[in-house]
Parts: sequence; structure tokens; C-alpha cells
Amino acid sequence: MGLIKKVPVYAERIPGGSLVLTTLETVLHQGQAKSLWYLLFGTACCAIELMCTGASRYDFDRLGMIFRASPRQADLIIAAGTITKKMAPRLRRLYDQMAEPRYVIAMGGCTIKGGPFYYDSYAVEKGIDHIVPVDIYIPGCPPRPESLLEGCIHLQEKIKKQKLLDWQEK
Amino acid sequence: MIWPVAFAELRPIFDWLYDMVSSTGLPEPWLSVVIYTGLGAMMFGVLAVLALYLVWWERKISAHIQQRFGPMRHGWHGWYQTIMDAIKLLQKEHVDVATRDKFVFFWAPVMCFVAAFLAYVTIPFGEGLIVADLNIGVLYIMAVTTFTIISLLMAGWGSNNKYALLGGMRSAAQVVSYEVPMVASILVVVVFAGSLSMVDIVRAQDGMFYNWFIFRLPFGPIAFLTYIVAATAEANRTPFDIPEAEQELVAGFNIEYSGMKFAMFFLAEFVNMFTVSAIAVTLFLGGWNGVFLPSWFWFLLKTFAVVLLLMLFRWTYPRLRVDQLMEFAWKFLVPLTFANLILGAWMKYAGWYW
Amino acid sequence: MTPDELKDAVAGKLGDKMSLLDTGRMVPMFEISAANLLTVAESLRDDAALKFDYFCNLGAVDKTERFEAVYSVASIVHKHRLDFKVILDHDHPEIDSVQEIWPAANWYEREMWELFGINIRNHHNLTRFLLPDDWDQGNPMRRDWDAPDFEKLPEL
Amino acid sequence: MDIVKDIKNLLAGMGITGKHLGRHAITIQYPEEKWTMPERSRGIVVLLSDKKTGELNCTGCELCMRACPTGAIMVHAPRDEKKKRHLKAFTIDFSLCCFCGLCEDACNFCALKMAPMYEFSTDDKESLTWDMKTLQEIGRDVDYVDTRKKKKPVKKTEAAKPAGKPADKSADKPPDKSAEPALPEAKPATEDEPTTDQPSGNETKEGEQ
Amino acid sequence: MPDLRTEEFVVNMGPHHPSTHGVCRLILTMDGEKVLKIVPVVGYLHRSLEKICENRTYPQCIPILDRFEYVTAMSCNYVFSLAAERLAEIEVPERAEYLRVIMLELNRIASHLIFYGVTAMDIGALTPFLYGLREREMIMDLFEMTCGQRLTFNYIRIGGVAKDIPAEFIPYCRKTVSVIREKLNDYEGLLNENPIWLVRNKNIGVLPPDVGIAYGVSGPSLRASGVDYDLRRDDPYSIYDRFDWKVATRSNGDCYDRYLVRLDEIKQSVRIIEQALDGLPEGPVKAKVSPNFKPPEGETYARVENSRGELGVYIQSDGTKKPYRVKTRGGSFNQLQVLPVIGTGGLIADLVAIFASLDIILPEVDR
Repeated sequence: MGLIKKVPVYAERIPGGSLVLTTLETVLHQGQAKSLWYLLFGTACCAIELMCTGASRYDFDRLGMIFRASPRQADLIIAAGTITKKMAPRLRRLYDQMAEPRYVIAMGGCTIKGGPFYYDSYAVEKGIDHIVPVDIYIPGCPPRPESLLEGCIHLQEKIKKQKLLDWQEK
Repeated sequence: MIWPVAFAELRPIFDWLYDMVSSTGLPEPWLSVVIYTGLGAMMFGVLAVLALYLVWWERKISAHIQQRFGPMRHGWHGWYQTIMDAIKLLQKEHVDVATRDKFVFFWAPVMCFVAAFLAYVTIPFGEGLIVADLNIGVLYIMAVTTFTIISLLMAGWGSNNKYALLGGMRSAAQVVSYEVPMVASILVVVVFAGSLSMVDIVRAQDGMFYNWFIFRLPFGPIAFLTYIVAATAEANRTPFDIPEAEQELVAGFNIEYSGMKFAMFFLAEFVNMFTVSAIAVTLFLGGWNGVFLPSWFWFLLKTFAVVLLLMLFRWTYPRLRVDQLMEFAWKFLVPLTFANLILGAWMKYAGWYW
Repeated sequence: MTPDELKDAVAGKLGDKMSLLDTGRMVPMFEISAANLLTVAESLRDDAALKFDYFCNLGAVDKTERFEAVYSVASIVHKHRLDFKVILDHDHPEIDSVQEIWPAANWYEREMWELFGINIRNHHNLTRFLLPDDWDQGNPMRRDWDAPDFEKLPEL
Repeated sequence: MDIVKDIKNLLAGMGITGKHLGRHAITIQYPEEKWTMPERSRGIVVLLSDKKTGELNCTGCELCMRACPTGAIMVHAPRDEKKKRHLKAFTIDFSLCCFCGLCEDACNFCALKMAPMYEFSTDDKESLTWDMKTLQEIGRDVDYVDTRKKKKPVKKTEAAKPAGKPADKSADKPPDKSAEPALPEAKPATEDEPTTDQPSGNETKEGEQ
Repeated sequence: MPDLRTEEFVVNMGPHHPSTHGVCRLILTMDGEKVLKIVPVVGYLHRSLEKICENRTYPQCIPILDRFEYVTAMSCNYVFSLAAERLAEIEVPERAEYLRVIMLELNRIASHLIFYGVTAMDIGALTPFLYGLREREMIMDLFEMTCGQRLTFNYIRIGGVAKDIPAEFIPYCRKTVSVIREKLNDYEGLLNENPIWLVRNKNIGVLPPDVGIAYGVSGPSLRASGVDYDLRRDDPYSIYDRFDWKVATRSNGDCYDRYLVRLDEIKQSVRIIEQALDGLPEGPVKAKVSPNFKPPEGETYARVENSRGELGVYIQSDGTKKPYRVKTRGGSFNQLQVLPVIGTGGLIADLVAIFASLDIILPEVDR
């Protein structure tokens, strides 16, 4: 990571460097986008739909997404299900344990804003964007597997549009 | 310049390469160094690509067993999926756990990776396609593949994580136990071939398929089966994948590794799988022997068949528990393989075999 | 036993300690005083004709001026069920633990202790249960409970 | 012989997985081929417009807002002097919505419907609150049956319905195969694999008889 | 060697762990691989459903309680409706009862298929998981064409069901059950007699019947111990007495029997569904219930048998349109309580097997 962050700085100085930079950018981001390994992080109803999406009919593997149990090897947390106040620090911790570059998908109403548990609940965190930076929000309660796939493709498009220079600010 | 290798089929290419290198006018010792390095790099590259494609293949096979497609969107049936994985893993951050053992943590994946590749020195990919035909080939392979345990143990210890430690300890216990039946079943072949050299063992199975050691009844099939079981355990694959048992130890010994270091473990696992399959082919399935087609093709065909078998194992069976695993090795496999070895040796002595 | 038979059987055996309420639907609902809880529970479980050996549910209700602890127990053998409730004082709610009689009650009582603030006597493990470890906002299931980030559904 | 039985059973397991290896996958390759959602699917809430005038059916009665268990719907329809409601704003917060369909049941005026749409992921949390205009735009091509009793003669709604698209909720009619949304036709079904077959039109008719 | 002792160490299993089915945390004191002590820590999914229901009207409670036990949300719908109907003494139309039974049993099959897959995955076999979910998708199709959602249905309402079934439901349902009946052979062939599966499950985590009853274990987990107790028959609700079916029981009470009982239950559910489809009468599907449903003052505890055991709801009504108090009770709550009793002393791999075979899901525990 450290090296790659410096690459754009040096590449701009050499002649033709920007061309190299664009190519590099494309290749690196294609790699990131096309191999999103997700962390098995399911808490509630959405976890069942996450399982269904991984299963035969929808098949996450088609997009190059496979699950990893260890946060160190995952690129993506799909926060599937309600995040309660008791669980929130654990989510943050898992996010911190992940290696850069890392992405977060908030799946379902509960993770976006508390969903059905926004009112009258004393235990539910009202949106995980207070805890971790979220890249994609997928509404639904729970979202259909296709919604999730669409969200993942959306995220892939978003990753491909990134610039290497953006990384330095992150 | 003495060629260490009898690259019969690739000889023209090597000669051309040799001419190229020697025309630069390097003095003799340096010339050898360049050539050896080049050979090593070539071998390494081929195997790395092979391992990447084994990953892809495993994903496709498992997908089709489960009636899905597997990687589909990146190239024809996702052919460059694993390359993208590699590119991604290259740019992932290396997380260094604060409480790790610096030295051990760093070197474990490197060692695992290197150990996985060392075995290929003595594997005959085809008639004359062998890097070095050591006269102690089998012994060398047994010694080198055992390095993997040390690396797993190092990974488990160095991570300073309880799950990783449990995984490392499990793998050490497992590999040490399964080494014994593995060696005992290989020894049957050695007894029959009368040599430790891999090439000689293949030569001893010349001719039609009934000359293969697996068809030396009755001990051939038994030795093959016990070898396959022990080899599955050696390669840490289900039903013997307890070191990284996902449901118990999260990811086992590699739980703290990220990025390229994890990729090394990951690739090493697949290289190991290919290694044990290649050894099985060499020892039991007649190596490069076959008709009509080139020898290396037969070798690869057979090896991939064995790899497919291992994959079917993985996607069919549940996982054994750690104590049952040990019991199976010591109470069942070890007596069986030793009995088989004694039987084999006696039959060889008496000449009563088919 | 049908609910009516059960009503008579319980009234016959424990009539002095339990009084029948008319709020229960389908199954009889009794009321007992907090002091009698343990003896009643024990005889409910051990009586051969009743044999309420299976603990279904325990829920507390905050009635603002008092607490009610509603027990539902069933019998595996006789296949009947019974509800009874214990009325507790609102200011100092306290109740005996029935986990010696029905071990299943253990967690239900912990939950009651945590969410309603009802103290359980002789309970060995009254520790944080459902709420976060650093929870300091009181007993959220009480009717008058409030917190800064607690929003009620807008009344229409 | 235990061991023989064990090996037999192990091989039987391999046989089952091996048998599946040769079968065709049942996967729907999502972005290229899509599952036809059944008509009743509760995707998102849309506001329906009158087919003739193009105006919203909503009268601002706030019944849906009262029915919503999550407080996702906000209707602002103040009454004027004559006690008549004027719909000023109608927003639905899809991050709160629990897609239960109670609003659709509560509505007496055919003003809103849960449409079978699902592709609306976003990277902006605020954009999940949809206002009246968006809801109306999306709801324009949603088909519905006008069940409002007053004002509309039944004949008109029949004529307004596009031909061959039975948007009939009563389900008494035999489904028209060409436009039956509940029939998932995303996959070419293979004969040997029963899981992949979805009910075809023929079977539907057989079952009814 | 009595002096040779290894140091005990504490492992935190969870709250995020692949085999805790959600967010349960088990604090394990271990001696090497052996588990000496298990302390379950729950509450990571405590969403205060009961508090929310206090401020919702009765119809609004149903979608909220859908999230209480999302794997078999139909029975959550049902048990709440049942309690409310008992409070208000509503008579449910005949057709609605049949539809409810069909839906409940389909959902039971769906849940058991998840159990089958997840248990196999916890033991290490990945393929059965996908096979189980594959057939479950067909059931999800049925649910979606009927009520519009795949997981949180809001279909069974107070006084009946929300909508009548569409025309293509019956043929597709018949096909689904026949496919499941046929695929059960595959499931059994993959695991039932597999020697690895046997050694991993037989005589592991034996739950004696008296312990099970004392700790309130219910459903298939209790029936595997030889206790013949099924609420569908023993605390009758709906119309289960009209069908010809058997309560599946086994006698050993180990993980393997708990697994077999659930497979048997799938077969029984298939039988019930087929009979219900045959006898499905015509008629209305919902009794007249006012939108402002107000049951009279009173209280009741209703319980039904769902795929994890006794699912109960206690409602206290004060005569308004909102329930005064809703208390839910799920089978997993008690099954997690019994886990330390039967899981201690085994290896960590056994613990995973026991956890899976009890079929614990956390929303039922935490609510």
C-alpha cells in the first residue's frame, strides 16, 4: 500500500508517466473491482438473503465474489442485518481489522437508518454510517438477492472510477 | 557446460537459448548461474500460473457440483478471474499485527511458498522433462514436502492469535501423523521398482496400463488408496482440512494474514495439491506412460484426473474431528499400510505377483 | 385435562393460595401472592395429577402502579397448560427465583431483572444480559423510560 | 464388514456430487437475464396516476401514513376552508420502509401500489427519501386495476387497460401466458432437472381443472 | 502423568464467527482443544421488538414480529394472529385455515432445509448447503407469488390471510413438494450413512429427556430425545387434527437424531401439504375484522410449534387498538440455555456440531 500510494507522485515526474499511471490505474482498479471477497457478516434477516445470493440460483461467485471468514482477507463488508448498539463496536473493530482497500455495503433498511426499528427502539443503531464509512446503500427489508447483486455491480462500477491520487487522501 | 537436465523434447529451444546467452560472451561459471536462474524462474512462472488456474478450476468444478456457474463475468467463463484476484491481492495492505512475532510472522508464508515449489525438482513431467533426476528422488520429495508443516506452525505461532495457534498445532499433529502411512504406502512402490529415483520408478511401469503399480494386485490398490487419503491430509484438504476449519477456527493458521502473504498460503495449498497428485501419478499411475500422445500430455491428463478426485472429495465430505483424524491415522492407516508393505516386500521376494 | 377441569383441579388443590382471574383466554389465569410463589410452583410441578414440569414463558408487565410477572407453565405428560401471575410492588419490585424448580426460568428472570429492574432473590447470575455492557440508561422496558435518542413513532 | 459398507457409502456420496457435476446450472445470470417478478411482489411503493388525466389518484387522506408501521410515509395534505384536502407533499423514506404492504391495503383510492422493482441501490443515503414527483414518475408505467367505486364507470377502466396485460389481482382468471409475471421464465429449463423447471402455462391450466 | 497439565486459555467465539449462526458470543475456557466451560453472551441482536410492539396497532405488530424469527416468519405471523384472535374471539374462515396450514408447513420445510444446509456446512460439507437452499428457492417462489415477499411475509393476518393464492400456486406447490420428496433421497444419500458424518454426530451432545424438559427445550430437539410432544397435536391449534400425519421422534437425543428428526419432519410436512391441497375448500379467506381492531381487555399466551420448537406470544390487551404488552418466546432461547450443559467436556468441533444441531438462531434469543 505504501508503495502504491507513492507511485502517482513519482510517475507524474517522469515523461510519459501519466500514461503509465492511467494504465496502472485501470489495471489495479479492475483487479479490485473484479475480485471483491466479502466478509461473512450477517446478523439478521438480510443474512438469509445473503446466503441465498451465494447459493445456486443467484451465485455470488459469478461476480468473482467469494466469502472469507477472516476480516484480514476480505475486501468488503456486507453489513447484512440489524446492527444494535451492542454490536456496533464489533462492526467497527472488524472494519478496522480489514486491510486496505476496503469497502462497505449497507444492506437493508436496518443498516441504513434503523429501518423498522428506527422508532421506539432503544437498542438499535440508527444507521451504520455513524460507525463505518459506507459506500453503497441497498434499501429493502430484506433486499432481494437481485438487489444485492445490483448493489455489488454498482460498487464495482464505483471502484473502477476511482483515481490513484484519491488514495492519498483516504 | 553440462546440462543437468535431460530435456529431450525441449532440447532445441534450450540449445537456442544457450546460444543466445553464450553469445553475450559471459565466462563459464556465470553462464551456468544465468541458465540455472532462468530455468528456476521458468519453472516458477509455469507453476504459479498453474496454481492460479487450479484455483479457477476448483471454483468452476465446485460451482458445477452445486449447479451454479462459478466465475462467469470476467472473460469467457471467467478465465481471468484468478488473475484479477492476484492483482487485487498484490495491492492489498499488509496488516502487521502488533503482537506478532516479527521474524516468524514474516517468513512463514515465504517458507510455505518455497517448500511447495521445491518438490518440483524431481517430478518427471514427461519423458526427459525433469529438472534433476536425483537418485534419491522419493526421499527428497518426502523431506521437502514436510517443510510445509513448519511454515504452518510458524504462521500459527507468529500470528499470536489463539485460533491461528490452534490451527498451527493441529496442522503439525496432522501432518506428522499422516506422513507415516504416506511413506509406508510409497515404500511399497519403491520396493517393487527397486529404486528411489522417480524416473526409474516410471520406467518400471513401462508398457500398457496393466503394468502400473496401482494394478499390482493386491497391494497396489491398497497402497494407492492409503496414499490418496494421506495425501489429502498432507495437502490440508477436506475431509482433513482441520488446520483451517472455517466453521471452528474461522480461518485457522492464516487468520491474521492479508494481501500477498495470504496469497502465498493460498497458492501454496493449490501447488501442494498438484504436487501430491503428480506424485500419485508418478508412483502409481504410470507417470508419463501412454500411447499416441506426447508423454507430458499423459502426465498432465492423469494428474488432473487425480486433482479432480481430490476436488470431489472436498465438495462431498464433511470434516473429521481432530481426535478422530489422529485415531484414523494411527489405528487404521498405519497398521494397514505397514501390513501392506510387509506383504508387498514378501511377495516381491517370493516373486508371487501379477 | 380440558381448561375447565384444570381450573377445578387447581382450585381444589391450591385454592387457598391461588385465585382465579377472568382476564385469561383459552387457559385459566391465576393470581398468587409473591410470598406463596415458591410453594405454589413446587406443588404445581410435583403434584402427580398436575405435573407442570415444563416452563413455557415468563414475562413481566409494567402496569405503571404495579408490576405483573406472568408465568406460563405446561405439562408434557398431561398436555395441559396454565398461566399464573404474581403482582409486585412498583417501587421495590422483588420476586423469588424459580430456577431451582424450573431451570429454564434462569434466563427469563435475568431478562426481567435487566429490562424491568425487578430484583430476583436467590438468582445466582444477575449480570448484563441483552443490553450493551456499558449500558447506563436504566430499565428500558418500563413504561416511563426515556432516553435522548429514543424516538416514539409519531402519533397521528 | 463395516469397512466395505463405509467405503460403499462414501462412494455413494461421491456419486451424488458427481451426478450433479454433469447437470446444467440453475443460476440466473442476473444483469443479463432477469427473474420476472410475480405481480404481487412488494418491491417499492409507487404513486399511481389516473390513466386518463395523468393526475395522481392520491387524495391525501393519510390512511397509508397511519397504517405504516415504521413511519416511512409522510403525507402533507392540509385542509382548506371547505375541509377539502390538497396534497402538497408525499414522501417515502425507503430506508425506513419495511415493505410490508400495509399501506397498499389501507389505501381506498388506488393511489399507491407496491411495484415489482428492486434496482435502486445508491451511494447517497439522503437520496433514499423519494418525493412525490419521483414516486409519480416511476408509478406512471405501473399497471393497476382501478377499484375506486365512485366517479369512474367500469367500462372506462376496462378500455384503459392495455391489451394482453391482465393486471388482474383477483387471480380467478386463468393466467395469460404471454404476460404472466408470476411465471419465471428466466432460464431455459432442462428436462432432467426438476428444480430448474418452473411451472409452465400448460401445467397451470391442468392444475385448475 | 497426573502432573502434566496444560494452561487453560479463554477463547471468544463470536459475536462474529462463521458457525454461531448470527451474532452469538460464546466465551470458551479451553484446555487445548477441549472445552471446559461455556458462557453464552447474548444480546447482540436485541432489537427491542417488544418495546416497539407496545406502540403499534395490532395489524402493525405483524410486520414487526416478522423480524422476530425471520427463518419461519409465517409462524410468527400466525402466532400473533392466533393470540389476537383468541383475545377477540374471531372465527377464521375454513379456506384461510387451510391456506395457513399450507404456508406454515411450507415454511417449516424451508427452515429445515436451511438447517440441513447450515448443519452440513458447520460439519464441513459445503455442497449440501447449496442443495438445501436450491430447493428452498422453490418455496420462496411460492411465497413470493402469494404474498409478495421472500422472507418477511406479513401474510397471515388477524382473521385470516391477506390475499387468496394465485391460480398457479396449486400446481407449482404440488410440484415443489414432489421435488422435495424426491430430493430428500439426495440429501440422505449425501450425509445419512456417510461414515464421517456418523462419527461426527453419533453420541455427540446427548440431551437426556429430563434435562431437556427441565430446561424448556422444545420442538425437534426435544423430540429427538424421545419425548413425544408436538404442539400441533398436543395443544391443538388450526386444523392439524384433520390430516393424517405422525409426530417424528427419535430416542438417542444426540446430534445425529436431532438431524434425523428434522428430515422426518420434512416428510411429514410434505404429507400435510399434499392433504391440505387436496382438501382446500372454496370460500372467503378473511373474516370481517375492522381496520381499527380493538380486542376486549384480557390476556393470553398463544403458542405454536415452529421449526425450532415452541414459539409463543403473550399479549395483554387493555382494550385499546395497541397491545399493552407483547412478550415473545422462541425455542432457541431455551436451547441456547441448555448448550453449556450438554456442550461442556467435548472438543471445540463438537461444540460447533451441537450448536448447529440444536438449530439455534439468534433473533429468537435476543428479540
